[in-house]
Amino acid sequence: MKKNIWINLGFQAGAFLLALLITTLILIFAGAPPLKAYGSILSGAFGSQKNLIAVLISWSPLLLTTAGVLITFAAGLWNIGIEGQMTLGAIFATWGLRLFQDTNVSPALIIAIGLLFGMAGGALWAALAGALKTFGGVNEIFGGLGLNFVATALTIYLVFGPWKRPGVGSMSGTKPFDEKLWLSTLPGTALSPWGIGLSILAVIVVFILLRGTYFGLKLKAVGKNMRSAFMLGVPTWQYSMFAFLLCGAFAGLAGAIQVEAVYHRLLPNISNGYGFLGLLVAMLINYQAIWVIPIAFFFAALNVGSIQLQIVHKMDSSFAGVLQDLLVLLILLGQGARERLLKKA
Amino acid sequence: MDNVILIGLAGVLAAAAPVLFAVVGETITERAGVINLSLNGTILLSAMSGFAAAYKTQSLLVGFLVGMLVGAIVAFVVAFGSIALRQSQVAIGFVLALTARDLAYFLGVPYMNVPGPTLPGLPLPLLKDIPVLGTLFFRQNAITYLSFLLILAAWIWLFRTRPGLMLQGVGERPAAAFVRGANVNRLRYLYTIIGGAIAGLAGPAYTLSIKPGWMGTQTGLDGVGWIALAITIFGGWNPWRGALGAYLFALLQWLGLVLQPNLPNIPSQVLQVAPFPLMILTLLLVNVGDAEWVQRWLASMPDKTRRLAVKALRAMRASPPAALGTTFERD
Amino acid sequence: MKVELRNIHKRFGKVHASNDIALTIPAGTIQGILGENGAGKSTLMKILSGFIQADSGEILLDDRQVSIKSPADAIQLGIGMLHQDPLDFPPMRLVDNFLLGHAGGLFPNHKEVAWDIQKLNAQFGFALDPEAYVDSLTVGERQQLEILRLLWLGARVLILDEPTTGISASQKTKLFETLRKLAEQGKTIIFVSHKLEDVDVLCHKVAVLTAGKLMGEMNPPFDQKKLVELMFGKEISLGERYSAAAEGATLTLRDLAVEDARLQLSNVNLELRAGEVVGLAGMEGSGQGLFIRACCGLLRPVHGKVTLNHLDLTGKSYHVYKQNGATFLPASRMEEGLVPGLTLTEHFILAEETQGVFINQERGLVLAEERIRSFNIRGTPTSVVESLSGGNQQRALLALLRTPLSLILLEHPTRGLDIESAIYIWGKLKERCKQGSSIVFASSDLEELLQYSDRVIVFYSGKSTPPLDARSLTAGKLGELIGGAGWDEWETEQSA
Amino acid sequence: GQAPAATEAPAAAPAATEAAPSEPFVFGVILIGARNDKGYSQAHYEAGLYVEQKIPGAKMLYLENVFSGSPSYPGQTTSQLASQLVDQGAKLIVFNSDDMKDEALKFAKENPNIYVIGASDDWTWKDGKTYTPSPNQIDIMGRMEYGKMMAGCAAALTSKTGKIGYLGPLINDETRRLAASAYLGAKHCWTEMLGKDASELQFKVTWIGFWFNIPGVTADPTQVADDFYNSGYDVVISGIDTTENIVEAKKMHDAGKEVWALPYDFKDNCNVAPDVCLGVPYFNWGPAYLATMKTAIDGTWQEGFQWNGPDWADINNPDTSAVGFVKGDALSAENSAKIDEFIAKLAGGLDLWTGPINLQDGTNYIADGKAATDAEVWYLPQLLEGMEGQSVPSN
Ligand SMILES: Nc1ncnc2c1ncn2[C@@H]1O[C@H](COP(=O)(O)OP(=O)(O)OP(=O)(O)O)[C@@H](O)[C@H]1O
Ligand SMILES: Nc1ncnc2c1ncn2[C@@H]1O[C@H](COP(=O)(O)OP(=O)(O)OP(=O)(O)O)[C@@H](O)[C@H]1O
Ligand SMILES: [Mg+2]
Ligand SMILES: [Mg+2]
Repeated sequence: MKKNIWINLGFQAGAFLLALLITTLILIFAGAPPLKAYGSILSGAFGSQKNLIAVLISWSPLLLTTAGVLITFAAGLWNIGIEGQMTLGAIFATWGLRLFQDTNVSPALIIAIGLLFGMAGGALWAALAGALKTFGGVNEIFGGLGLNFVATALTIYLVFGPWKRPGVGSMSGTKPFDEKLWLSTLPGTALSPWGIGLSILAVIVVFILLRGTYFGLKLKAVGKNMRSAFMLGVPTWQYSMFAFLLCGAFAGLAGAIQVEAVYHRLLPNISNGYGFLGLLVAMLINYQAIWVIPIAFFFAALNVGSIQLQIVHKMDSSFAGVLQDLLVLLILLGQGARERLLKKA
Repeated sequence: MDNVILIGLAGVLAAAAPVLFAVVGETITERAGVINLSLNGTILLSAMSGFAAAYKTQSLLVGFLVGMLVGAIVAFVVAFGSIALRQSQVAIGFVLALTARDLAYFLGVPYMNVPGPTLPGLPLPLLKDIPVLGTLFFRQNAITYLSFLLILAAWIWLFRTRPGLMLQGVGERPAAAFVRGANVNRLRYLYTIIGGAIAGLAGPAYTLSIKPGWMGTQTGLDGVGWIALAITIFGGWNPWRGALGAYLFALLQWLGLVLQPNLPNIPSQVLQVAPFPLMILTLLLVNVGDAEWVQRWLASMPDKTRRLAVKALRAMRASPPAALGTTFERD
Repeated sequence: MKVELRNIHKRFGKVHASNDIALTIPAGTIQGILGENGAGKSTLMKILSGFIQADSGEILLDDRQVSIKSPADAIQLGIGMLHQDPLDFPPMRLVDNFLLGHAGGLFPNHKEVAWDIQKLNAQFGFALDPEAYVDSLTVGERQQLEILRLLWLGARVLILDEPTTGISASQKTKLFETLRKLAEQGKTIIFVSHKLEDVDVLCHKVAVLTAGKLMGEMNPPFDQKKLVELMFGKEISLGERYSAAAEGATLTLRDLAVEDARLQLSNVNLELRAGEVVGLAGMEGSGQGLFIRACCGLLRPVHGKVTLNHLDLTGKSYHVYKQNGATFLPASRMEEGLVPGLTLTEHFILAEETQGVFINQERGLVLAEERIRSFNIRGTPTSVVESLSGGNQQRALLALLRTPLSLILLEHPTRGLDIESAIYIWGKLKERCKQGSSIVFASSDLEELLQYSDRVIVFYSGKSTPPLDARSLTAGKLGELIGGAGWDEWETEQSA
Repeated sequence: GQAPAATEAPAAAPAATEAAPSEPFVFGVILIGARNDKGYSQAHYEAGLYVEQKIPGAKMLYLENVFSGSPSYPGQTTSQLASQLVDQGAKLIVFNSDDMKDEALKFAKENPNIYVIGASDDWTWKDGKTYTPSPNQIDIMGRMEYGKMMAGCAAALTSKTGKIGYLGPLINDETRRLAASAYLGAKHCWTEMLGKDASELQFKVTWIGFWFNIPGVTADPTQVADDFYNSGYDVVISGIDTTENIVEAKKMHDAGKEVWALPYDFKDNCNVAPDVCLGVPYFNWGPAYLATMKTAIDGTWQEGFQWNGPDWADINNPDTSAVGFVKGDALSAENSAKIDEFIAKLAGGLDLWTGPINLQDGTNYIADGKAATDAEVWYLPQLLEGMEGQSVPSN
């Protein structure tokens, strides 16, 4: 048993190094000095307090989306629709704020309402994908993808249509909300302690749910074999629906936080790839909730740090994506290789 | 005026060609029991590298070949990861979809907005003068003709030939194919790679023909692959139905812009997104027959209506290859 | 063709599945292979048919040494294997099933093949429609299809692994006829089974495997007792046949009518007494499936009434039935019974009542160990179910049953299990009856039906007999009914 | 009334840490597209290069593809990106698109000692609808209306069918007024120079829904262009950042069709396909950037809004003209002369934004004989009477 753990770590490290190696080759191929490049990623992420804060800002929604997909993964579901769910969260949050901004409801309350609306919105969109899956037999991957497109179009429609700012409808989004409706952030930054707090809380909740609860076990049963789980008395469709709802609510919360703390308005593509990134993180950590916090942080750091690549080395900053993707890919393949070896042995 | 419509429809046929490559390629792959979810990345990467190659060599042929090569390589990783290393096909495919996409954007920078070669039109003598059909089908370019042929070829191969029969078998019940002498996993490698190569044609078909040139994130191809995957299901793993789906999709998008002036209050984005709800709806119709509540609901119907409803649902349903997404091990 | 195996060895990790097997089968012989579960029968056959390869050993055909690396090689050499669950392609037409894997030009000629099928049909008196789809056939017919296909491909050695499970008596007789005919043509038949009586009537020669070793061979007349001793190393006897049926109905069905896409079943009536065992006879897909699923809410009746413990549960869902003490163990253990990837412990926790939010791991472990012991399952609390053997999976499934239960529904409770395991399982079930549970089980094994049921309902293409007293039934009579003969009395009764 | 350059009344310059001319002046440019997009962003990028070359020691930093949801910057707000540039020493940040207007304002507010240029924004415009004081910000726009008028004119002069297509991005005030200007130019040359009847001129706008194609979200500009050409519109004017219209025109041309195109944004865009290019209206941000940055360096910075017109002496003068128009090879000599004539008229004070001008719904927008104010032009609420196509995304 102990031996396996070491073999495990060995393979993880190996995959990581291999990923680094490949990306280094790519860097060389793209004509950038690798060491300098990695250096500037580091300094870009941790060089200044401002950058560190930027990292934390993109950490928070990533925590939420990852936590969300861990639930759906446990239920054996590929919730690719999470991007759309996050978008709907943003839309609903905006809606909530718009509903009350001109009333004399206390700002704090409005903000809270916004967050709840966001969760509701995400859950609703997830429920759609879930209903299509559980009652319509439509594979959640394709239901979700379709709904992602619809969500994007819906945002653009709202931004240029019903919710367009006075005069100019602009890609820049809806008219920013009054400062009093901003989720309180650390002075001079877009970092909201609330956002971080809620995100970490979400991760903890998921961790506990999947660890030692009946809910978690039944969810796993549903995920691994729905028929059998049903015969064992688990209300299967309710469970997968619930998984969708929970994931959607988390994604929606992430969207709402983007609106209330980061952008202070609704803008197109507000989900910004966090959903897919969450799926990546979940795969990278092999669906083990315990690793969400550090790995999500690592990914966030890569996002922020790699911007320096373009500024300093005039290199397209999609490099961060390349690095993250390759990392996950190789970890997956590494797992496969490990299992094979252990089987042979 | 109807001539205008005809030309427009001919344009639709051309515009659908790349998606069609992707759909047929994926159909073949999935028939072998493998899901290649990486299409979106495959298309972007093959689009970029195909264009880059054609630009460097000034040879269209090289461009398309490189596109196919890229598609084949990505597909190989899917096959290797899922067959040799037994990892989830969906997981590998999804990660590859992102990897290939980001690689395309990252490596494509030097080729952005440089003028490259584009595929010339190729009206077929005589044929092109057939009244309606000529305008529709025979004033296209080589790659569009290829897309027409591909539908036919894929269909014949799948449903009329011995190897095609075995291909179906491998995706339907690998163990049975195995005892009938098939080397299941080798075939799965083979067809995954072939399917990937065909899908790899989609990229160059865009950057060398339909939407010439590489413009990085503005090339406007991000998403096509996901659409193609959905159409594959809509097509019920049959090249004909798949092609129909691809054409339907292109048609709807075309209508979206043609009708724009007549629908002053509907934003163009809404018209453009229309195919997706429709797609979801069709997937629903195709699958809903198996749903439990439908069965219960049917059971509660009077006999005659029930018989009819059941027939209707069965007619629509398209069931995937039984072994889709599973691994096969002898023993 | 003469088949000769010389010191064949095959290991799966620790398990020595084939241990120095040496066996010679002259042409034209029907060779029986007996052995308990896990004895190594399938392994040996898989080796001969190229499905897997031996670690060491030689195979000779007509005294020529051959190397069989794949089923393709086997077919080339004229060896064809008929697997327990026929390996065909349900959604395809018969012709395509025939063609699939048949070497030849790019474009096959369907007409020719259809014609060949008809000829073979005639030769063996089968009635297979080349244009029909395989999923419209019964297991028996699918076996016939496979046999024809293998012969068509030129098989001269025919291996059958437990072919008599899941087919009707009449189909069985038909099968045996065919095999004899083939033997007369000089073909070599290898017949794997648990069922002594089958071997008894069919085989010219029997070999017994135990724990991967060839324990001995025997020629007719076969001494059943000795065979059993060879197989199990001890005597085995069916326990006394007894009934635990008491007064008071648990389940009652009134004018029940259910149907699915393929079949309708109508005006079924049953009054099931506490502790009673009712067996459901009939070929696969004759209606038992519908019946049993209608008894537990998995199928909503289109007409009629289902009451469980005097509660009208008509149209309620399976879970409602479950809460009222009914439970159903389907035939497909891994698909509809156990959850691959979860451990035995996790299964037992799932099966028990949920208590609170958090799982008490210790209690789960204790529970698991206790159940594993009392059902002597070969496995540990942490072993995942897919790593268990067929029989042990079946034991685990039974170990999941809660107490008390008023109704237990089972499909093929002992399919694929050897006599010893089967007796063990029925022991456990009868205990339940003593505790007042009623049992309804579907089986294709006449012996089992007659041995353990108090009453039997026979199904034939959507028709069903009223419950018949098992004691008044004989295997012969039962076989007829399953085959569709002798139904007149109820025909009239029903129309009246 | 189109005063050549309307610089607003001075406002207090920020208490900025004066960048002593000795140390090199570093400025950052945030581009919505790619620096080599043959379009809007490249024009800004080259303006940056222009400044680098004009101010000794000036250094440009830049970030490309900064649009919301860009895969290049998962989860980065534009103002975060801007501060990354500041970390690299940038004293001034250019936000090059309307998409970034809020982020620009936010950033200016959060970084009072960094100068901000908001290209195509109107925050600091006193007559603007959304005037917001922002001392360290200057908003700059070029009067592309003129360029579009010239494009429209060239189209009208050349079109054989009298059907002109306009490939529009998304619908907002800017895109409306530019499409409208193109129409006004076309109508003028159609009626005044060719003496034809305005009713015979068809001018149709099709919006794709964004500045470039996003599958499943926007209409495909390639399809739009094709559809124009296939349905008899023989000239297509581009209003989007990418070059589909001219690329498709080339295809059609090679297939023997008589069609033309006018690309947008970037002066060399005719090179994509000279033999179908009638000309290209383009921005020349260099001069304005240079002037503004100089004020940042010597501390004479003044908040305000600039809407810079062409240098009528030479509209293509790289050092003086904010917008220009390069004639394309496909333009016949005769029409080329006519264009020059038209430009001369404009230089001479011809104002096509003079009433009567009716909106698409028929209501009068600019009274007869009255000249539109800048605000009226900037905030054009609808397309104009005589133009076909959507005016507003929704009501
Ligand atoms: N794919 C597999 N991977 C690992 N072990 C396996 C696999 N298949 C079978 N086994 C092992 O072989 C045994 C199951 O073989 P099989 O299903 O033939 O059971 P059996 O030998 O018939 O015994 P039983 O009497 O319980 O049916 C189990 O002990 C299991 O550990
Ligand atoms: N795939 C496998 N992996 C590991 N062990 C296996 C595998 N298949 C069989 N075995 C082992 O080999 C032994 C023989 O299995 P085999 O299936 O041949 O028994 P059998 O006689 O066919 O049993 P049954 O009567 O249940 O079919 C089993 O006990 C099992 O432990
Ligand atoms: Mg066996
Ligand atoms: Mg077994």
